Amino acid sequence: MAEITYREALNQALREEMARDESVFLMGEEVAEYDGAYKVSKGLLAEFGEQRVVDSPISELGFAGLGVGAAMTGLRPVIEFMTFNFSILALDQVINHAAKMLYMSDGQISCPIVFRGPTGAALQLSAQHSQACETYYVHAPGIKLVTPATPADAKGLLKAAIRDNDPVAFMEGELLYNFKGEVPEDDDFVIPLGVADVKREGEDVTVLTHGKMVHVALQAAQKMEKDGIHAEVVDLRSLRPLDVDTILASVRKTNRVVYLEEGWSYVGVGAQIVSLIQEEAFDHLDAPVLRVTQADVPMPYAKNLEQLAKPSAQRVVEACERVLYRTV
Amino acid sequence: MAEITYREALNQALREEMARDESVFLMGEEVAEYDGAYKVSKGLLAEFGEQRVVDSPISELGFAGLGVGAAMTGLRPVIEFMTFNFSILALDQVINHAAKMLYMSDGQISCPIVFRGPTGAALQLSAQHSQACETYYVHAPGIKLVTPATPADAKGLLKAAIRDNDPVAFMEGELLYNFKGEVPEDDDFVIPLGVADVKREGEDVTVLTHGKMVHVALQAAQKMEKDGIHAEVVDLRSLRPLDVDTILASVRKTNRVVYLEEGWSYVGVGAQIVSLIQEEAFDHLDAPVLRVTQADVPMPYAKNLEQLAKPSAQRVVEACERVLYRTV
Amino acid sequence: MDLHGIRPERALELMDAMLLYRRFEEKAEEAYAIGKIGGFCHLHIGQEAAAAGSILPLREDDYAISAYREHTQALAKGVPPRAVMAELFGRADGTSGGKGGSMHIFDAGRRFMGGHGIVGGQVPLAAGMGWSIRYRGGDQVVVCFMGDAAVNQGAFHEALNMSAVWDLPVIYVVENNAYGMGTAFHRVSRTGIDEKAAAYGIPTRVLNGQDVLETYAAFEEMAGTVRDGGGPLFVDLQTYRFKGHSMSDPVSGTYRSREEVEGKIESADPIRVLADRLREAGHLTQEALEAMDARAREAAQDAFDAADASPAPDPEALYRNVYSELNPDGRLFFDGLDRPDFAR
Amino acid sequence: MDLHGIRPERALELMDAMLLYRRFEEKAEEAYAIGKIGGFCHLHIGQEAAAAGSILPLREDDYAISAYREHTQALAKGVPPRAVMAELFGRADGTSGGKGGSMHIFDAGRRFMGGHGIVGGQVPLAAGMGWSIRYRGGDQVVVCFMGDAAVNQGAFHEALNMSAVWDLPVIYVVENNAYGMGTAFHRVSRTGIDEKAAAYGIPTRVLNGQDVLETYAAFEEMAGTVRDGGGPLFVDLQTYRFKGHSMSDPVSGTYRSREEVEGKIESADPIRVLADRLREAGHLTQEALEAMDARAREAAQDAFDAADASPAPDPEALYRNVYSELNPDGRLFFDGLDRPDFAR
Ligand SMILES: Cc1ncc(C[n+]2csc(CCOP(=O)(O)OP(=O)(O)O)c2C)c(N)n1
Ligand SMILES: Cc1ncc(C[n+]2csc(CCOP(=O)(O)OP(=O)(O)O)c2C)c(N)n1
Ligand SMILES: [Mg+2]
Ligand SMILES: [Mg+2]
Repeated sequence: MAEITYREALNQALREEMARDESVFLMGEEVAEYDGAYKVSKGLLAEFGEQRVVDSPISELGFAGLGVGAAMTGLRPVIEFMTFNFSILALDQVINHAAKMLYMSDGQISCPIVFRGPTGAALQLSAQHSQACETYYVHAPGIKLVTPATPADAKGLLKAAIRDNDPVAFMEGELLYNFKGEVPEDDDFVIPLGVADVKREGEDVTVLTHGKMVHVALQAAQKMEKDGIHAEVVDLRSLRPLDVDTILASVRKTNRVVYLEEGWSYVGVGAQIVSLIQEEAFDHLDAPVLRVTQADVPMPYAKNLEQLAKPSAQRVVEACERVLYRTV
Repeated sequence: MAEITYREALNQALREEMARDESVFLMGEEVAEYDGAYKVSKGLLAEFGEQRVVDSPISELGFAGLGVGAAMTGLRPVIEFMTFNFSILALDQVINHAAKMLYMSDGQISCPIVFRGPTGAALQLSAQHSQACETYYVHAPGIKLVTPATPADAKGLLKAAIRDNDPVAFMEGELLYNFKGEVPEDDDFVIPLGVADVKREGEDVTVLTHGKMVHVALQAAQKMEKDGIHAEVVDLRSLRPLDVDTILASVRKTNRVVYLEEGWSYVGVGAQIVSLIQEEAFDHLDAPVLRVTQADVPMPYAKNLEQLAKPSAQRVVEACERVLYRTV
Repeated sequence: MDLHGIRPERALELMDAMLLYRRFEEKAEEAYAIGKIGGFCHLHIGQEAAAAGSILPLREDDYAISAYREHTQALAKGVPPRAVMAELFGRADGTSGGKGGSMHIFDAGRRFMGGHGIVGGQVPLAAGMGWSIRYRGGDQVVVCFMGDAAVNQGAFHEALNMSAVWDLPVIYVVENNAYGMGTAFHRVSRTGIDEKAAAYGIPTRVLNGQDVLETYAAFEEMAGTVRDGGGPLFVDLQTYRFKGHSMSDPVSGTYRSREEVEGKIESADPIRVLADRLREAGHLTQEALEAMDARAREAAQDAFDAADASPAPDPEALYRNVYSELNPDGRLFFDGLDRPDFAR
Repeated sequence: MDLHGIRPERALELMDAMLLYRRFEEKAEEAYAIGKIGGFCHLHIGQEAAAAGSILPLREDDYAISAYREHTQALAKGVPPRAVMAELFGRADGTSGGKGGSMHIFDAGRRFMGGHGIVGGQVPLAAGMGWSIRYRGGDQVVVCFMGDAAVNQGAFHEALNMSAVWDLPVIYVVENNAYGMGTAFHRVSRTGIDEKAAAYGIPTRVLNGQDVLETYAAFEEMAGTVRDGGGPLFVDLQTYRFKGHSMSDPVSGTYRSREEVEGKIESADPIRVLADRLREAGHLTQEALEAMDARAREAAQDAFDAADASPAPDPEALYRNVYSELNPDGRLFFDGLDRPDFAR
């Protein structure tokens, strides 16, 4: 095990998979000469050359579609969106083309493509640059969605995503890139899609979450520990496929659940998970499942407003207290 | 009251609002010379001229954005998408521009624009032409979403949408255009956004739904009537703003709920409504809220497969029986 | 008598092909009228030379990709008429087992890559196929078809720019039939199709798409240039649609007059154009032509019969091929419906 | 000594303007370094002539709209430096009360229409503003700014095509600084910016954007043409960015050498270019220039001080202006959070 950053973990995964499989290439804005807007692809141009590490024009719809066409003909493109905010422009190629190709051709043409980049808010990037895009990518069947929270998950899941034969949206976080953690050095360290990870065990209440909010959930769990509340933190890691068994096991154990996510509430991922839990574990719920999400507003620029808009450990604690009927 | 089709009701609403307000214009593919792909704009070119009824090139992103720019400068565009399937191409202008403009400018610039057209499946149009798009339009705050099911609702809600000062997505249905119903002749017949309509009263179970599925729900209710089950059918009519009071009132009355929608389940509108109900009426639920949705697959072309994929009255009945614990 | 340097035997094969396309589409029209085909159905009648002249010069390992008006292009790429017709019928023996329908004909083995319903959506896909060829150092060519209205889609411009920047081996072909549904092209553009690739420095050719010999000769030459690393090309292939936009649209109306359509059918039917040329050149007799046509009608009827005899897809197919594998660890489907075991 | 026919007094006003922009941006740079400004901050240093020369010829009721590198363009349209700086600081007195920030400066009253962060996204918006003008029979002009990289966005092409078809009164200006972030334009296009409007038949002009007099004279003339119903125009306004792409990016690196940047600053600083011209023409002394610059520095400092003194936005502002009115009948917000009464 070595301690490396989330950025380095992604970089290792890309390097290893590109070395392992000639058909893997990376394309996106600034990924080559600039080493990536967030330096995730650092050194890859030098190692693999401009045929396999490719700076694209600012044409999200076009290069996403080019990637789909390349995947349809046997390559394994990794398409980097500088951030997923811009990928809304490419959504037609993702949903109407990549996700439906296998089905429309009844199995003749698969699309082994990864769309990756940061999703959600960083710091004071305002309304058009702070959007959590999970909902747009997970509603339609035919695509998978992965949201790693730690360096180890980032590496293991990206390698799995690249080896997967279906389109995979792989959502990172600007605020995670410098986050450090232990990562196995093994070249074949792969984490299968669809396996959640209990990041912290507890019996009083379950905090379900994904992506960078995992760390907020862990902070909240620590705070609660002081008041003798033992919170379990379940990181879904992949939203489709979804590890329903692990979710339900935790619900049956704690009987009280809070869903924490970075994005908006209306048809957010949390809404789906709540719907699933109440359908499949109705009798195990001692309280309604509460959700902690972004305030239902476009992200404001001002620091104080942005803080109010973002989910916080404090709000998670309050939600947990409510489902525990501890609030005064 | 006159009995007219849903198509005629929309046509009347457009005609009346264009006559009432010079700043209203209609733009989209085939809306002028061709009278609209589905003839919704029949006769409007002749009546209002090519300045106000405008055939656009096939440039969804471009003409949606042009509409937003026109709305930013005081006009009230009605942008027709031939179907919402194609509007995925325009989503960036809807979500990142129209929906955020008022907030980013802190109230200086509003966007009174309507995006309208059919959503969801018709008959055997296959994967790329059968998508229900509610989720993509309702996740982000800053936009409203309306889904009329009857001619009266179509007219009253379209007039309200055109008069609204915010962006409104107005989703119709190809299979609804020929549907007939009574519509008030009153020139100022406006149905406020955010008011649900109990389309049928009942006390045993509540079927919540929106858009063309209202008619499937009513069929299901009739079937159940024969078995002595009195189902209440609540048509949400507008998904944002949402008439939470009417939803909760019905839940408190029947204690058993099924959400029926045309589209996919994962982060479908139903997921959000379920999440809201269990949060705000937890103690009033005698059973989990079940959902009846499209099968979780891209829409297949073959008639038999398409039928299997679409929600049916029979599946609604089965879901109701399950929440009533009547299943054997 | 010049046949654009094309051997008479080859010219006769082009006639065979166009007759098949014509009779096949007429059968589809018939089948649609009696409800055997549903949904949207866009016929290629009048544009047969555009399909035969552009695809028959290609190699088997070259790719073709198109929009939703693609039945005859699939036939041209070698997809059996029975399989195409069965797909239109939504039957198990169709190219996509009935899941795709008229707008989504695929035959990966014959490198017919669809069959796409979003106007302009196939253009970036074609660029990606060209990318794969270049990536592997292959010498195949991609021919990408689109309608005239597709040039107003941003996807078209983004894809052409990248194709030029990276020298992708793709021939972009606009089947310029002058209308997008009911909209005449000149109403939605100030310039001609032939100017639409100028901003990318892609060489452009204007061809009479009703003259299959001119089209064939040009594509044979262009495919060679692209194969030799010449980079992308752009073609304004001028043609005309003899039928309505789709089976549910009128042949003529406010947007084009009956006279205009009849005049075109009179003067520019690609089959008549070729027949006259071959007759003058003494390569074709009326009897021979009728014999060829009879064979085409038989093939179309055979496709109809085979499609009609093909079963509806197995209900279990509903959940097949949404994903390549069913995930062992997590749940993929969330509709709460009972599913065949394989899809649990 | 020719000043492109511009009166010396006007030329001096242009100098005043450019000095203000330069000093304002330097202040912003300073403020960012000490954490008073957060997020992304894209400076216009080196491109001042592009702002002054294109916007100062406009009328008050003309519109300007831009991307995220728009601080100085807002100043040029008359937005007070204090309000722009306060917005960069995210304060209550900012143009958007602190909600927009550096990338989203709006001043509806002065017809500065933003401030947009999605590359190319503002181009269709500008077409829509031109549409409004034409719809009402007005004689205003819209000037739409974008960077060179924006021409590779589909939105650009769709919008220019519609502008040509409908004769919209818009001047599309590409501030061609040769790079999109770290990507040289020639690496993502085979042709020059000046060829990007060819497919739409929109007249195109190439201008030296470092020469404010040439730019001003050209825009004065172009605004007149467009005002008189001449339809849209396209401008390749050649300029250069002296700083990094944003405050978080390096000034030079693999994508451009320090020598290149220093050479440009030497040879093509728009302020020096104008100063030399005015000195040669005898309209400006060193003392006068220094006095003008002192005033510019004061104005920038004043903007900084005012912004710094401005309070953070009221927390209640969080839910304001998400929607124009709070719906009386239904719920608009679904985050389950407590909200100030006005937003319940
Ligand atoms: C993005 C998108 N917008 C609208 C449509 C609806 N539509 C289908 S075909 C068509 C006209 C296309 O005309 P053209 O490209 O000239 O092809 P042709 O039908 O003439 O072969 C339209 C508007 C669509 N399928 N996709
Ligand atoms: C659609 C989209 N893709 C990517 C980005 C990220 N991005 C911001 S600015 C920029 C470069 C733009 O360069 P250019 O258009 O030349 O403008 P300049 O910065 O040179 O003024 C990129 C890639 C974005 N904001 N929007
Ligand atoms: Mg056409
Ligand atoms: Mg630039």
